[in-house]
Amino acid sequence: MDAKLLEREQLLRLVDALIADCEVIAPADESSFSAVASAGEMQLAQLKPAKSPKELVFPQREVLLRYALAGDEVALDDPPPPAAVDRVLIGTRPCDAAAFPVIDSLFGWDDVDAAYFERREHTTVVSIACDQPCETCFCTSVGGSPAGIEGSDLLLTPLREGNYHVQVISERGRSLVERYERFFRASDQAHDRERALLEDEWQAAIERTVDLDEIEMADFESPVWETLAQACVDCGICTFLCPTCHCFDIQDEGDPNQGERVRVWDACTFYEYTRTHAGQPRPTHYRRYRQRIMHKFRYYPENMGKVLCVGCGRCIQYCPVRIDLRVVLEAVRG
Amino acid sequence: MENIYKPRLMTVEAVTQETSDVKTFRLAFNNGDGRDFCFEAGQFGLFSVFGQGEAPFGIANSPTRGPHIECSIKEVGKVTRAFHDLNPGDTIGFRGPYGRSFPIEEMRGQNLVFVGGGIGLAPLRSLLWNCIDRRDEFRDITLVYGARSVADLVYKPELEEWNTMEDVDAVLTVDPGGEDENWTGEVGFVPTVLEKVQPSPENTTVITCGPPIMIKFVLLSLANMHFEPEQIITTLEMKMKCGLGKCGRCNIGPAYVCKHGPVFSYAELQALPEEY
Amino acid sequence: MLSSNQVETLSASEGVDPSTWEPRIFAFLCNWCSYVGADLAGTSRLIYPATVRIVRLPCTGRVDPMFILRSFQRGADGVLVSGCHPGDCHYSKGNFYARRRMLMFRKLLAFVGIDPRRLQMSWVSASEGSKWAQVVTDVTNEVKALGPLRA
Amino acid sequence: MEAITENIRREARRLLQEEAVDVVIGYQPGWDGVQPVPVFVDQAAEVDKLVYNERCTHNLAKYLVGREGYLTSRFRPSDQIVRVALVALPATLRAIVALLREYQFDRADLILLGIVDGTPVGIEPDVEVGRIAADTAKEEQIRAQTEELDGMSLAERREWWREQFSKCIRCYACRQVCPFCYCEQCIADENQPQWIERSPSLWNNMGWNLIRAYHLTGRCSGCGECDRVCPVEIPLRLINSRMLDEVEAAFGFVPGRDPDAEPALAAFQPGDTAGFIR
Repeated sequence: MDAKLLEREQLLRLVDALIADCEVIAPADESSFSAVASAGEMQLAQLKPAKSPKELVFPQREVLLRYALAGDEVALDDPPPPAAVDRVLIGTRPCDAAAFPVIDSLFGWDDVDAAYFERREHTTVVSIACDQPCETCFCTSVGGSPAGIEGSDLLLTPLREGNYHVQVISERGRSLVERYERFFRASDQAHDRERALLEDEWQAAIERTVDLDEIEMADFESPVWETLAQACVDCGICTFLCPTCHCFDIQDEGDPNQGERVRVWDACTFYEYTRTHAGQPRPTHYRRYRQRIMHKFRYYPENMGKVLCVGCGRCIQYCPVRIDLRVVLEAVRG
Repeated sequence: MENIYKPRLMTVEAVTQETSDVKTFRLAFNNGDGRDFCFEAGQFGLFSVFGQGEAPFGIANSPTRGPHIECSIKEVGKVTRAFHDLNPGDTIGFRGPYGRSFPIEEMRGQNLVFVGGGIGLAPLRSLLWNCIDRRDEFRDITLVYGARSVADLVYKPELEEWNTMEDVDAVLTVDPGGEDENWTGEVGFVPTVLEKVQPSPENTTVITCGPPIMIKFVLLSLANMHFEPEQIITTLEMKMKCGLGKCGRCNIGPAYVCKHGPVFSYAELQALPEEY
Repeated sequence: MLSSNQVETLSASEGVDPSTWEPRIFAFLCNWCSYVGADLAGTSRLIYPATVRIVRLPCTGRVDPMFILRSFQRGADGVLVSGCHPGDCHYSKGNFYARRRMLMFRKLLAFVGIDPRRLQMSWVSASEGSKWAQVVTDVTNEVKALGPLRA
Repeated sequence: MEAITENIRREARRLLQEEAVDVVIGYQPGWDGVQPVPVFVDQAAEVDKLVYNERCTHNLAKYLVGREGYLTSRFRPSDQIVRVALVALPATLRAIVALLREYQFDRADLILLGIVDGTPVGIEPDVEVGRIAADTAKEEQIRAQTEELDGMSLAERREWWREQFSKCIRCYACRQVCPFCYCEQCIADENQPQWIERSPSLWNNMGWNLIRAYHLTGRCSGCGECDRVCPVEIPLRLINSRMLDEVEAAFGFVPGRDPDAEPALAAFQPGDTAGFIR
């Protein structure tokens, strides 16, 4: 994998150059990623906004189709395809970037979700390595790393003297570096070694780890679930902020004559999620919380071969009652 | 790439009122859209009334009696009520067929026992007519079907037809108190009547579908009659939204009911957590 | 009618031709008094702006602020709730509850920047056909001055 | 703070040992050892988990009500009475007064380990485990922000709130942490008719946030949890505290202050004036 070097000020100039050519999305405030009009608007020091970048490829509201009723004739037409314009997502952390390939396998499982992959193909992910992982991070426990390359097209690792070591990971990354050649300098052995040393150092900085071989089906019966999830208030924070949670609901919106069929995010922690007229298979909140954990660490690996979690820690940081996923995983496997 | 959530348009050809809250809809594809359409008994589809939403229903007719589609819908909620307001000529949407069908090939050469309850007869009806149209490939066919009352029995004309067929042994029942003066069938809950019929587990497959409470006791009766879990096939009713394994709703244990089901053997169900 | 400068401010900000633009007003009328009063206005051939879409409810006590929010979302520029005078309510206290609810809901709308004058209330008895016509005229003028809500 | 923690532990140990209660609901240190987490202690030996610090703000009354509430749970046989002891902050006490007035449970099922701050509240805790200073700083901050909003023109205020409500991701955390949101099925979850569509468009979000604020008018006890847990930091507390002031100004009613007073919007006076009715 060839590497480059990018000086600190050059990064800001590179971003301004990118903005001239295409849409650039970066952490804008503590809450979300959004398009920036100039490099100055980027909050790169911001470790992770509350909302993960998943909404760029899997928006919270997406029109699946439009319907119009004329008499008893019904006209269906597809929504306009998502903007086929290229865009650059810059400033994601390796854990958020690693989430994309994890959910790619679901959206491509047998039936391919066209709009999702349309957006994925037009998004270049330029991540920045985590030089100070926070208390709730546990990416190393799920096979990730503060300087992991999974899911990124380019990875910028901040070196000691302030420049960035740039790893070119994918074809999209290479074409970006070639197109904006003027901002980059060649890297050398010393920088490559420094990057590797820094990565080990940051990995060690994450003391709180969970040894995570998948949860066994037997753990489903563990009595610990009820006490662990007792405080859970069934809200949608841990699922909506999670970069890998992808459950959704399909609803028709509009009046009977014309409207849209939309896909909206949904959460397995909501009571209505599996409720039908015939019954509610998960009536109490510990059962719903258990489903969320079993799905991430047992069922998804069994179907997709990947753990449905990148260890970003948002579900721990933003949970209204501070339920800690790491404590749950350790307690369940006892 | 094709929009996997876009339904085909279908027109309501006929609506039959089966019971006070169950209607059967006969649907035909619009403008010849159904030429390449084929399905297998046990599969389901997402039926939609535009403006109200989508809901999953089993396809109730046999593939041998296509290419139209029939489905029986009980009025319980928003989409089902919208269906019950439809009249012949109205347009609906259909996505599918989805899911794994009944293992009809493995059933060849076996005795078949259909055990249905209430509207649970709909998916069984698809397989039953399918087997009747390939009658020589199966040994004895028995149907044990019951409902709360005579008025709650669905597909009454076909029940008569099956009753008169000599190569189908149909045993109809209504729950105690559900009979009326000219009811000639059995009176009793489906599991008890099943024990009276006492099918032998020798080279036999049981296909059952109905309310969860009925399934529970039917499984007990079958166990008393030494049926192995692999011999019992059922189809699950679970909330589904996409039918394509994406929306996560129908996930129980490692299985996605819309992809790995809705047809499961009881042995497969025993491996899943009790969440259905 | 509107003073000239109201018209300019209206069209300048809202991009609407004030002379032809008519506000859409959803009216929730109680079945026993105001609905009958409105009917009387009709049978008495009284002229009043045709800006009102009437929804008949058993009582103003049945008016749920959710109806009002939904009306604004579905294109209403103003909502009028009209029912029996205090003491005349067929269910004896529906209008008393409604009075408090609408008072509080207007405060909530005002706080989040929706002009409270878009939610109006009136007491119109079954015999006050002319008052109904007057109420609709006044409400129409007042909402027209506010311009479209543009939900 | 340590004295309060000791009091709570002593009372909890006594109540559990005497089997006067089945569970003590309180706070325990969370994953960072500071930010607390609600805890449900049912063994006398585990009372040392209980702790109190100024970051304990959860309104624990929420765990008494609703579908799985300790005192109203649908999943517990009705003949099985559960006696609960609750660590109750001033806002929690006010909430309990309002919930009693809404007949959610009986005072007898509840033992209140009260932490009071001198503001009048219409209930006597069974045991006063602590006295803290009223949180004037927070009140001041809210008053300042509300005044700033009042200073804006209507159009500016509309723009300001439209920007806030467009951030809402409809995770319903504000609803789920609130002791007053105990409805069997929330209006936001109904689909016949679908009053509030599920997608997070501006007007759907406004529909949700405004109907919630309205449903809390004259009930909200001002604990501020909805504001604290909102992941996109919508200042919900501003709306609730403004509606508290409006209700007090119009009807002289303050939720939680007088156990016998009827909730503002569940009662009326024939002589009420409204000033805007034609």
